[in-house]
Amino acid sequence: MRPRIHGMLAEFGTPTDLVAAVRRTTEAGYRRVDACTPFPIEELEEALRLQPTRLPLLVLLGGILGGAGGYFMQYYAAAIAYPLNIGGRPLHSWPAFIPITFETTVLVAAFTAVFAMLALNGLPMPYHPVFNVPRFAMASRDQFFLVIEATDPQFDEERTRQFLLDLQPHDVWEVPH
Amino acid sequence: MSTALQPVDFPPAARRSAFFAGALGLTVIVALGLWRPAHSFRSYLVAFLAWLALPLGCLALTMLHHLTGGRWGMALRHIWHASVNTLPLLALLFVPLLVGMGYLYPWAQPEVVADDEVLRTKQLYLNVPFFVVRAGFYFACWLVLAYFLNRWARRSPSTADGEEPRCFRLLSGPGLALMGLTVTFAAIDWAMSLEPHWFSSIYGVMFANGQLLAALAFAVLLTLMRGPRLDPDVQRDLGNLLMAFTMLWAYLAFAQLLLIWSGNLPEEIPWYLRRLDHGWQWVALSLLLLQFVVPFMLLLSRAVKRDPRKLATVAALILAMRFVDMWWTVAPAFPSESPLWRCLDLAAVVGIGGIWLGVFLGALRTTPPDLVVEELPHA
Amino acid sequence: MPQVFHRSFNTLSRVSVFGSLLFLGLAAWAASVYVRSSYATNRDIARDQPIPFSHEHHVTGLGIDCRYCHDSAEKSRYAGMPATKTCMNCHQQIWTGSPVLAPLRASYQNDVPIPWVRVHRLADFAYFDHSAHVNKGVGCVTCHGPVDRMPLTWQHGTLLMSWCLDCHRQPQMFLRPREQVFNMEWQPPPDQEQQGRQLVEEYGVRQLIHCSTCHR
Amino acid sequence: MNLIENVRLFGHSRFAIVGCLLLVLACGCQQEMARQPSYRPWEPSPFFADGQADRPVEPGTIARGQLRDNRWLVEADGARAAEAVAVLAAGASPLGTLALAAVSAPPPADSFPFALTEDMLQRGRLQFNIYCAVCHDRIGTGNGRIVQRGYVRPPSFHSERLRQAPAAHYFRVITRGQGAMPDYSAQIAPADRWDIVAYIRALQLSQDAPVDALPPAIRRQLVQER
Amino acid sequence: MATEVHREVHEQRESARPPLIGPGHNFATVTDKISALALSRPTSRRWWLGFGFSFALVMLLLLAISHLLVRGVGIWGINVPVAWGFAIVNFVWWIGIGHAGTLISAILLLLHQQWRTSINRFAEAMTLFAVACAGLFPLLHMGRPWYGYWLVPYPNTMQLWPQFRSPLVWDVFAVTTYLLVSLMFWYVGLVPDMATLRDRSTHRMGRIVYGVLAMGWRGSARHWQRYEAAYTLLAGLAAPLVVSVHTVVSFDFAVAILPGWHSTVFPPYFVAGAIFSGFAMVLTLVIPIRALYGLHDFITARHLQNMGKILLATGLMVAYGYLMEAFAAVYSGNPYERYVQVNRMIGPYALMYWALIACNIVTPQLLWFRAVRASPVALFGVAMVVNVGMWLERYVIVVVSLHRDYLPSSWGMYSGTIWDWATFLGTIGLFLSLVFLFIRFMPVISIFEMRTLLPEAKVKEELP
Repeated sequence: MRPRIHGMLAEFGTPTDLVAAVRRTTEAGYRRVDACTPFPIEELEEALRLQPTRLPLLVLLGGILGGAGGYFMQYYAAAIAYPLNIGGRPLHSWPAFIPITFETTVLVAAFTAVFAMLALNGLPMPYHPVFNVPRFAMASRDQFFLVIEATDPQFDEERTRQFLLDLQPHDVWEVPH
Repeated sequence: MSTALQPVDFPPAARRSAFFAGALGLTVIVALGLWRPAHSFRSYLVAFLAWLALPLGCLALTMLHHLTGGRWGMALRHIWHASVNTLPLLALLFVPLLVGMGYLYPWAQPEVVADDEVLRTKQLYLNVPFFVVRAGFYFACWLVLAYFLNRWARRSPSTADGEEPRCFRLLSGPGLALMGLTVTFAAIDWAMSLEPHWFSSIYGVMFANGQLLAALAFAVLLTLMRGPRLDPDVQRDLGNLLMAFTMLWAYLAFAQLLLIWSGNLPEEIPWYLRRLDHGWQWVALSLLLLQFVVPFMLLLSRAVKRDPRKLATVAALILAMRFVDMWWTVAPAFPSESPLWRCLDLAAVVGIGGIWLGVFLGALRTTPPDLVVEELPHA
Repeated sequence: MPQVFHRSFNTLSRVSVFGSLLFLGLAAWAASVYVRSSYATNRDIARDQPIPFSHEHHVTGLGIDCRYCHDSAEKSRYAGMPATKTCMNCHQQIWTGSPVLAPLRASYQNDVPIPWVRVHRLADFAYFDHSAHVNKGVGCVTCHGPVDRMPLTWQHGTLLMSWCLDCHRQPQMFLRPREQVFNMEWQPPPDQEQQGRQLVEEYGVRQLIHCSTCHR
Repeated sequence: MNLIENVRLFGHSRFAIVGCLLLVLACGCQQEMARQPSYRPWEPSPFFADGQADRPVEPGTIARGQLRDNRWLVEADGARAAEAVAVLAAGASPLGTLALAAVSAPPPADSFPFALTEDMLQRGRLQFNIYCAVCHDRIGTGNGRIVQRGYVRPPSFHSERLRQAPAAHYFRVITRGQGAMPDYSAQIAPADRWDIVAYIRALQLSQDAPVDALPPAIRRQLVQER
Repeated sequence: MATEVHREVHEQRESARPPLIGPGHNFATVTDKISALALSRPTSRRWWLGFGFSFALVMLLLLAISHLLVRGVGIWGINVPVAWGFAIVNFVWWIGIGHAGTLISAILLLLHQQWRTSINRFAEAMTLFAVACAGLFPLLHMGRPWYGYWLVPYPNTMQLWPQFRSPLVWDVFAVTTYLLVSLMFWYVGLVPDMATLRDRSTHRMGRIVYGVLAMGWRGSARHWQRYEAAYTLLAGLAAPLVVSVHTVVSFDFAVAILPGWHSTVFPPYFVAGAIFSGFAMVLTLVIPIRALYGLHDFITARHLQNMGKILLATGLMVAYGYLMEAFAAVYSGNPYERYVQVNRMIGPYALMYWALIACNIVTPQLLWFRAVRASPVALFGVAMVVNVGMWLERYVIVVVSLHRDYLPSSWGMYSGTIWDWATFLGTIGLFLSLVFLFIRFMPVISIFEMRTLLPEAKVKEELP
């Protein structure tokens, strides 16, 4: 059953406060927790117990794919599809193929990095429930937010609100869907 | 964390065995020289250039670090200083080459020059007196730079209040420019002119980069082997720097290969033909794989950069391949000899290397501890 | 209030991302189909001519050889369009009153050529020599298709560069003995590839895929 | 003009501007290299009065390769031969003079200007089947497809009159036409005409050969068949 | 504890340098000040003046291109033997300028040089615009730009593939890759700031446009984690890419065996030259913008000094390249190589050669002096001179090597026509117009990265 609301939002004034609050939230057993900040905070990864991202692996695979594809493309074109004698160079003139192989490696790897990042993040997502809280506009300025989603097994409107208030945030809101 | 305060140190036995090995190697070379002087000098030249890379690379890295700063250099600086201190030894070791010039350089053999029109036009630059004067000038520059850098470092180690004495930077800027020029022309004089018809304008850059790479790998290796535990960030930076310099090596090597291969000009391509035949092609392949592909792939991995032992292994591999690279670059210039003779090149490497390492370890011991301690990164 | 977009925009953005990819793919596919289509290449489109000349009638029906009309096919870069006089060889007595042939008679009387519509028009930057092909064993049918069964003439091949190259890259698959060049019924033997190789050897077929072979 | 129209015009002009910008892309549609200003054969031309790009040969000139330097190849007829000689004399090239000397003696009635070979007969058959057989049919009886469609029937080559006619007669008819037959000088090269004549001779022989004249092998075959 | 002592030593040393952000700033002020540049209304008169001037030059560019499309490349000064003229000179010049952006962003990010933060966004944008200008020239030089797609490998009706042994095809791949990767790098860096502008904008249209560009960024920690990974990876990819691009450009020349072009030092020397000209252009633009918009708090004297040092270092590398080229010619003993060098120095284009030496080698030596590096006006002057010098360098390389062939019968002179100049000035206008649009509508400085530089961005760990 879909909960009545998306979750609870708490606002903090400094990164230190937020990190401490997130720690206590995860220690209290909440799992569907997120933190929204105006800039990346390394400590949150450990506080939220995030897994290391798979992105580097994907990018490596993308690079290998791009490099192999680029080299094969040139080999195919120069040696298989249209073998032409150019200045007596061998059909498989590998030194001449390296520059483009490098470029395609970088290109595919870069595409992988960007699009995998967006896909894993679920972006673009222009509508999100947290935006329903007017104060959330400050998340892109100078305030630090903690979200506990209502789908969390431990979530209970009253108790979670109380829990958040105990963390001494600036304020706590319900986040409507 | 007392380990943090320990300098890189080796037991005296290491010095003794280094000197012993050096003496042994030099004896073999000298004995060979009495019988086949030409070959003896060739092996000696390869070994000399290979070992020269370490102090020169360290000198350049020291100045580079004075200019850029950064915590990565703090961990390595005393090794560089000790290495730079061995330059007088190398100046001494250069003297036999002056004796053997006639055996090594075709342009120093009057009967060859008389028969060769191209060499006659090059005599303006490639002649014995000018060669000696230039060599003297190079060593003078390097020794002066080394002298001042070490003296200032001893006298005024960087202090806790931040800025290093400004004299370091004032010297390092022009010093690096001077290094670039002298190393380039030394490379042209001592190695490139072995095949006096051939010319490649990237040669000096390749040589200088090879020296930087060798020196960096050497310093990283020693620090990781015997030094204090490094800050993980610094260690990662060092791994990345090693990777950057290997990539640069591959880049320069490839650029020269591609341009000469595409041009296919009769005065250029023989250089590669000599180095990609008679078994040298396998050396070239090993360079491609072990100097670039394998270290590059390993250094991509964060796990390798985090583990001191693994990173040290990669650094050792790179350092070893620097010697192979120098061998591949220089040795094929000489008329083909049987592979057995080529093995004797190793004796020269051990000979010069043993002596050099002995002197270097001695210099490392006398590197002032305050220099080491104050420059140490936090562990 | 930071909520700028309605919730449907999440779906909309996904649809537009994948939709635009799909659209680009489809557009590329459509373009590749278009350039090869008969609309773009004129292939298989019978051209209206001033006189509705039927090769089918003249060749299959009357057994007139190609060279009767196209008499320079073996000796010149151009196969040769028959002069009005050539038509009149027969039509001075046959179908003399036919209204269909009125332009022919007018042309003959006024000494003005018939403005035939060109069916095979190569680009001007492509050099083509008809006699070279005919004398090296390329059959009429190979390029022009079954002209003997065309009531009105149409272009059989695409005349795209790839169409030329299909044969130039492997002539052994298409060559036939010289004496069969004008034979509209000739079928390749089962061992065409081997025989073709012999013909390539015998006729000295070479230098087929250099740029300057056609673009000179 | 009222306001609404103004607004509509503004809207239209916006489209027009976009349209104009899109038109810039249309410069990609030109194929200048595929359609170059030089003429190819048979192209129309607005420049010349007759509307054709092909120009007729200028009177008094001879194109390369079209010098008629062998009278027998050119014209079997006496009157035209004189013309050919005049042309040759005008050319006065060493080769022309030589050819003139070679042809100055009149030929015998049924001689060919060159020795006949097997290849020439083969060539003659090929040309005959292309150009002549449509009316004369393949064995020369004069019952070709075109004749079946109503063309005036030509005489059979196997009539006595034509069998007796000199070779030059056939050459002349091919070149200039005779009766209902149009001339083929434009379609058949002179040398080919002689080849055709030779083949006609062979056809005549084939229909009227004494058995003794046959090669022994064929004669044996005939006997067997009978 | 030694650890703490050394960390403090390090931090003290850092603090002893001039600061990267002026005093008195916090998250809110940094955010508001930078975002106000893009959001403030009405647009200032100075902006309109600058943009109007640049846009007039864009119109000139359109005129020149239209004329070119109608008449063909004959309107340019190119002809045999100098078939490569302004188009290639300008291409290389622009591509070179386009190198600083990605270099500043990528390499300095990898080297943890935090001073990059306040100039990287701007430099990246500059890269994109410069590469766009550069890309125009080869396209136009082809004569029929609408067939540009033929350079892309795809199964076409000609059954032809690009000639992958040709450096000109490498160029296509290198420049396209560079443009795409730079674009992604720039845009990925912009996304969190787009969210800031979306939330700050008071105008409905602005909220929608920035909202679309922000793609719904909400600063989630999970997002930041992948974002940082992707950004670092992009930097790692872009750094060697920058080097490769100008290397490939140098191959355009060096793969040929023409004396004056065929030199193995070309790849590193071109890369150094590219960075040299790129930093010069960054300085040329940053110094006035800093003054006009009062960004002294974010682009501090230290930034300018560092860029001055890099300018000097790369200038010395370029000088090394010139030296090696000249030395190679003398040393090689090849009469043609020697002739080209002599012809450069005393031939008909000698004035250009010596002007380039004066601009690229002599003038940057002023940067040895701290007083010059510390003065924005002097730095601006040096940067402008270098911009000119780098253009002259390409001119000398392209024209002098071509204009005298092996046979004196194929000697000729070259000079740009009025249309060459119009196209060149037009691309400068295009570049400046894009820069003006960028500083009007986009955050010129990376806001979220500036926030991380503030002391309060550090999480203070309570000891367990």
